[in-house]
Amino acid sequence: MGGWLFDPAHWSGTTGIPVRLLEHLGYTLTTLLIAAVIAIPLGAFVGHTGKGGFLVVGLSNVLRALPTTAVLILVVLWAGLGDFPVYVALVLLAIPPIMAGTYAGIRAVDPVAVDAARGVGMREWGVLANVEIPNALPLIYGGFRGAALQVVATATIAAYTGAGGLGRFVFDGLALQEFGQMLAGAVLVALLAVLVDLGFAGLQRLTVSPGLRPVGTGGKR
Amino acid sequence: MIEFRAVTKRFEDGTIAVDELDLTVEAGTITVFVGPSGCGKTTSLRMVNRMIDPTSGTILVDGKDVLTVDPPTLRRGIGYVIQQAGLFPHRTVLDNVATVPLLSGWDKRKARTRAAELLERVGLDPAFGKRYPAQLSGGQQQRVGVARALAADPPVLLMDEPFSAVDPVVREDLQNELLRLQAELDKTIVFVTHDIDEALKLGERVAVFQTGGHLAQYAKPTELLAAPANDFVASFVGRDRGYRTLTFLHADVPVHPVTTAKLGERITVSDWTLVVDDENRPKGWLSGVDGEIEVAEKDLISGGSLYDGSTLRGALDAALSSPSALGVVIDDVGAVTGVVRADDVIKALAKARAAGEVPK
Amino acid sequence: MIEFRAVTKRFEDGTIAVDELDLTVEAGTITVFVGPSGCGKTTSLRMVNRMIDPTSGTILVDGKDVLTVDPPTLRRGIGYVIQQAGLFPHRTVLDNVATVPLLSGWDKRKARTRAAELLERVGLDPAFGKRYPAQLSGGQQQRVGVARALAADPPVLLMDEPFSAVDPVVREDLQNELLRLQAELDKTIVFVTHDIDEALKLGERVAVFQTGGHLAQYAKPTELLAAPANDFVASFVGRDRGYRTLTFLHADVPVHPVTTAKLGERITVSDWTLVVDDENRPKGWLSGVDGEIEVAEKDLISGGSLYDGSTLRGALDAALSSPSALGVVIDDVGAVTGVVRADDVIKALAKARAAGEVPK
Amino acid sequence: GDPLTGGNNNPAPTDTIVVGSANFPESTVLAEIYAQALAAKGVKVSKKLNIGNRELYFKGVQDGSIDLIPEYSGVLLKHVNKEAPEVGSEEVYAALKKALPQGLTVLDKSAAEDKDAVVVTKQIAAQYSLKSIDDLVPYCKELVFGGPPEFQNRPDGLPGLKAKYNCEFKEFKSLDVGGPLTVAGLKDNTVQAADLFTTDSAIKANEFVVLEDPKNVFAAQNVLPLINEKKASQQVRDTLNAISKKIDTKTLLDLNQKLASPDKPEPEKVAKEWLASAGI
Amino acid sequence: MTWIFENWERFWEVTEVHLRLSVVPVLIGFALSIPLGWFASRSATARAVLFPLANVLFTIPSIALIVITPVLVGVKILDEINVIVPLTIYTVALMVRSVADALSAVPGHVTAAANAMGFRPLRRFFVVDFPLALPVTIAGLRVATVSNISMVSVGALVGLGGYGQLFTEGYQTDNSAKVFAGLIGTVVLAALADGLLLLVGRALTPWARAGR
Ligand SMILES: Nc1ncnc2c1ncn2[C@@H]1O[C@H](COP(=O)(O)OP(=O)(O)OP(=O)(O)O)[C@@H](O)[C@H]1O
Ligand SMILES: Nc1ncnc2c1ncn2[C@@H]1O[C@H](COP(=O)(O)OP(=O)(O)OP(=O)(O)O)[C@@H](O)[C@H]1O
Ligand SMILES: [Mg+2]
Ligand SMILES: [Mg+2]
Repeated sequence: MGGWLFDPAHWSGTTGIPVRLLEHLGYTLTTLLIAAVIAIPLGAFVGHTGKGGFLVVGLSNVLRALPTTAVLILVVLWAGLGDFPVYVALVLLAIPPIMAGTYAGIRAVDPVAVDAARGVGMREWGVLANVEIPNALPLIYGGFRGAALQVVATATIAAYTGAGGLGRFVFDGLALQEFGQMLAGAVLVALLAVLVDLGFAGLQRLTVSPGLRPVGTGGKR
Repeated sequence: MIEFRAVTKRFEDGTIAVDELDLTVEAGTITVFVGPSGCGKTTSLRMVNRMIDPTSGTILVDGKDVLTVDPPTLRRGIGYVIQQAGLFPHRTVLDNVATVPLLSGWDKRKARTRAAELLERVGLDPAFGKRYPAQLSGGQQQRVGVARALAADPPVLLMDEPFSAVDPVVREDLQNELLRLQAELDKTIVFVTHDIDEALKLGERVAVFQTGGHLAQYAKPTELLAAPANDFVASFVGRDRGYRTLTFLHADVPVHPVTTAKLGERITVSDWTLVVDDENRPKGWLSGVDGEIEVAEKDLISGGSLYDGSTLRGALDAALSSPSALGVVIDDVGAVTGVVRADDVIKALAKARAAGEVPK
Repeated sequence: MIEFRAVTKRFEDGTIAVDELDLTVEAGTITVFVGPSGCGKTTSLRMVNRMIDPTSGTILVDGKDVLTVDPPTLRRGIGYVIQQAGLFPHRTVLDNVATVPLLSGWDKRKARTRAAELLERVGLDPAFGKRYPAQLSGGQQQRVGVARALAADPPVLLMDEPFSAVDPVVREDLQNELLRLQAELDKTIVFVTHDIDEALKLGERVAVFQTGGHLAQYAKPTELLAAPANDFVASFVGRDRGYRTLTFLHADVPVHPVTTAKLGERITVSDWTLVVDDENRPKGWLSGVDGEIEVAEKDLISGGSLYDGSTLRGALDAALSSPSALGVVIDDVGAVTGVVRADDVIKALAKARAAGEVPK
Repeated sequence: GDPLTGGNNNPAPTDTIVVGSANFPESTVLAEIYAQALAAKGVKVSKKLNIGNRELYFKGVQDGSIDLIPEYSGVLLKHVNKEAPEVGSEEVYAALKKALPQGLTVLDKSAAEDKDAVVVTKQIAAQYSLKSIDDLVPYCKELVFGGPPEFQNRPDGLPGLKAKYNCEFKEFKSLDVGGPLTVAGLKDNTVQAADLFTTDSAIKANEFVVLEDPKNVFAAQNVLPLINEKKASQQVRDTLNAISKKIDTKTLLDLNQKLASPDKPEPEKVAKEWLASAGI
Repeated sequence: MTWIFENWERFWEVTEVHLRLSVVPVLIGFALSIPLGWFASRSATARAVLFPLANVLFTIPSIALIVITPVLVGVKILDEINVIVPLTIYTVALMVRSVADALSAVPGHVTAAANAMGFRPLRRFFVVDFPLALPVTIAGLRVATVSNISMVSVGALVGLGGYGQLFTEGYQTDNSAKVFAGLIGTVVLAALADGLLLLVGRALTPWARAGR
């Protein structure tokens, strides 16, 4: 594996490691963005109103049960090649953890704080935006980072339909029985996953209020 | 002024939390709702700022039916302090306090200045402003809660068991501060508690609720103590009613002279002698002995609370707790001015009664 | 008997929670540890059953150094009641109570029979046995906690703020039941609270802890009230010390005759007259009027607590709360036997003091 | 190194024949035909179909996971011996019999041929006037080629095209084994030339042009059964040889067309119908 | 849907394989994650090692893991172990956290009460900690089971995939009905397994619904 990975020939050109890495990162970030745009408002709405919790849990379980390969194949068969099927499959994969995290996060906000928010005269939107979401952020990030890990790992299947990304190495390695290449692909994926997670951890640190850190890191008591 | 007119709240599950409540809270006073758990205090309170809407009846705040006002607007004009403070964990203390002014469209700087001012007013160092709620003790959080409710300077303040989460010592501090604040600010305050002592201490008028959402009695503390409307109120107000009544009486008690001595002096004590220090502050009693002695620390009998001239209760307790049966009276700086006797207190009480100061 | 000998506990972070504690808890008594938050009460308690091991010093339970006993074995012989009851949420009430007997190898049926018996003993309907803890009120949970601790009939019982989570009314019930139980069972009980009233009510001896893990005073309640060892204890024991002292005095107070009348009678009242019903139970006072009147309900002045002959405190309060300044004395069935006067109580106190019943 | 050679080579002998197939429909239907014919003769059969590519299933045959699988003589020979120079049908067959590892053998070859082939669309063929791979050579550098990932390394893949025609494509796109992806790639011009099987019904359906292979990069590809010798009883041999006699290239085309027909019949059913029609 | 009825036998056959390939890893993974989770709930060091490790394991693409497994385990290329081992690894990676969180969430006053009554550690674990951790653990198990059922299909890439076989075949023959059949099979199986676990969880935790 080391041999394959550190062979300079694999580090350049349109099929080199840097290009594949960027493609993979591209799939991942785009997927997460789309999934977040769908799942956070949905989870937040259901969490805020407290209605349809059953729906969220049910929906995310069904989505979790969807085999990504099957979704991918179906969409390919239906809509043809390209990035679209990949995004459909990956977005469906990313939605459940983000939605569940958001929902759980909002539900877990101290009801007294929410009550206080209404009590000081915030409107429902204000309660959601100024109190519930900021307080739910740690759990939202939890779901989001879980989704990110899964998407990074699964974006590999883009290669199954001939698209790029690090999965290329894995699939080509598999087809060619070149285990060096395949392992290198897997390791790069895992590495990318760790980096992406670190990135989001940094973002989380920047955007989550210090008041919500586990007691002991922030202050006394 | 807040008026409840035949207000009833029945929850969806059929619980009647408040039953035909008729009650008027006078402007500029503290009114306390007290009663056992589940008697509908919180529900009554929350109907005022429409956190809950009544099933029937009308609530007027300053003559205006609350149901005609859009809830968020209504709430911005009514301070609300929740049990356990209910601070926003993700905002600094300063931002917590600045919430309502910001909501009402103040600019950020002004809101923060106001918030800092309020922190001081509730007895918190402005340095606390930068902390997050989790970094404060329970008592400090309560203070922030009060500051937040005061921020927009609302004429009406609703306080739901605001001091229940803290220990008795801190609690007493907070109560005293509330009284001090109210003396300055003159708000219309509705205060909920299940602690009758707190109710009697803070309330100009006290509404005692009975389980099932009935108002059992609405009266001044002294009236509650002297003439409970029914057995429920009597038992809720508790034992020591007579003694507690003394809290509300400031009648004069004659102050008798007392023999004092200083440490190291040689004296002949025939009766109880109060030993004082150089500033004339009490150090202990010497009981009668034979012959001349030198006043020594080791012979002192300590004990006895001191009476600072405030209420009859203090006077009686000073007398009762003193080994000499003479309650030591002190002035502002703690110097002895004389002694009071228990029977004088009892006479003062009788006089106050005769003068109608104690109801019936 | 539990002995603390120079026991110190210093936590890893350097906090000294208990500092050179020397104290002996007599067998068969209730000893209360009281003090402000963080003063080391819980730590002291938990060292007895080795939930925490001391840094230095020795703790003996019935003469045996606890450090020589394997902790689980030691603990099975010591009942422990925690704040919030600490019940197992996943087990029925009955199984909760049966836990320790089962652990000690009793067979299931016997353990359950015992558990059912204990539920009754702590005042719970055996039907509660099938419920889960979440289905009980706070007060009921506390009772289950006590039952569970008693299940293996341990000679020693440790109770850490067991009643702090319930409201004052239920709390008083639980306290009375504990006293009743103790009268039957005669355990060695260490009881932790931060409520001085609870401490004075329950403790045969009270240990007042001061922040920093110092034992400030260890004495009987009357001694604490009469002679606080230092300013800290004095302020912690609080105001009304003199009045509270009366709780512990049962000295005789002269009972004076009182003029009584019945409803509907025609009488001439010159002074305060006590109106009674057919069973001679007090209904209210009539104050002096001119000429003959018919005794009517509407003229009655109610109020005043009743004195059942128990403590001087009751006698004084009855007198103080009575509109006539005469405290009504009743017998077991509630019939009037006479009246007491406040000044008699004060004389009784002086007499008790002279007789040395009130320390110093 | 290649970790799969470390696999277990001692299959527990049982009398059941495990029939495998590669992961494309023609292989599956052929495997079904073998399996059903054997079963009809009372041989115990179990199926592990759609395993994957040769690189994968060949290991399965070696380690005894499967006993029988339809194969193609030329590619199989190249798989076991990269350097094998043989191209003619008979030579390949003879060389193959010799080159197979111990314990494995192939039975009689059929007349049916299904080769890999370089295929282009009609438009590309017209644009560059392509008839054979030779015509393609000048344009290789401008074109993108699509095929299964393993095509990059197979002797009868890109290396062969380079060695024999000196054709190196601008880019290679990993697609599938002559499946819908490759077809789609050609159609939407993602790739201009691709590796398809000559019997693929998509060629006709989409009017693709199969380029001739004068230099025989793609060796003769007679369909034949690859089998574990231990399982190759006389009865089994006879049955399979009888089948091979009946299969020709036309048969493959028919089978593929049937599989691709709009009602998507199961390979199992297609196999059954063929066996019935062939009278086996 | 009609595909399922027309090819019932085939469908049932892949269903069996799919079920076996998903249930076995869940059971083994669950059993392994209990001691690991317990360890993580007790020791910060164990947490610091196990959690990141679980994360990394989880990010290894499943096909890669499935293909590498025979090398590491040394079994036949078409052996079901090749799917079972990687899925077990994923299950453990998912469940360690759940179990650790569930155990850490047992209220401190309850465990303190148990200690005070004289429970020894092992007994306390089985009688108090683990039962109380069940609701959260089962929630985690449900996610792990559903994920597993959905992931088994990837095994089709090496010829072992239950419904995954239908995906490959359907794809090869441009037959969406077949892919759809596999999809429905997967979702139904997942829903059934999820529902079953929900019911088992309810049966095992009667107290959880006893709240007022
Ligand atoms: N949303 C609700 N739905 C149904 N019943 C409710 C609801 N809120 C409160 N109740 C019931 O209404 C009654 C009064 O409740 P409320 O909270 O006003 O009591 P409270 O006097 O404030 O008691 P506490 O001292 O315990 O706070 C109780 O019996 C309570 O259970
Ligand atoms: N495990 C620990 N590590 C470090 N410090 C501790 C620990 N447990 C308790 N302490 C500290 O020891 C001191 C005494 O604690 P302890 O719990 O005995 O107080 P307490 O008197 O029971 O207070 P409370 O009334 O609040 O229960 C406190 O300052 C507390 O913060
Ligand atoms: Mg309330
Ligand atoms: Mg404590």
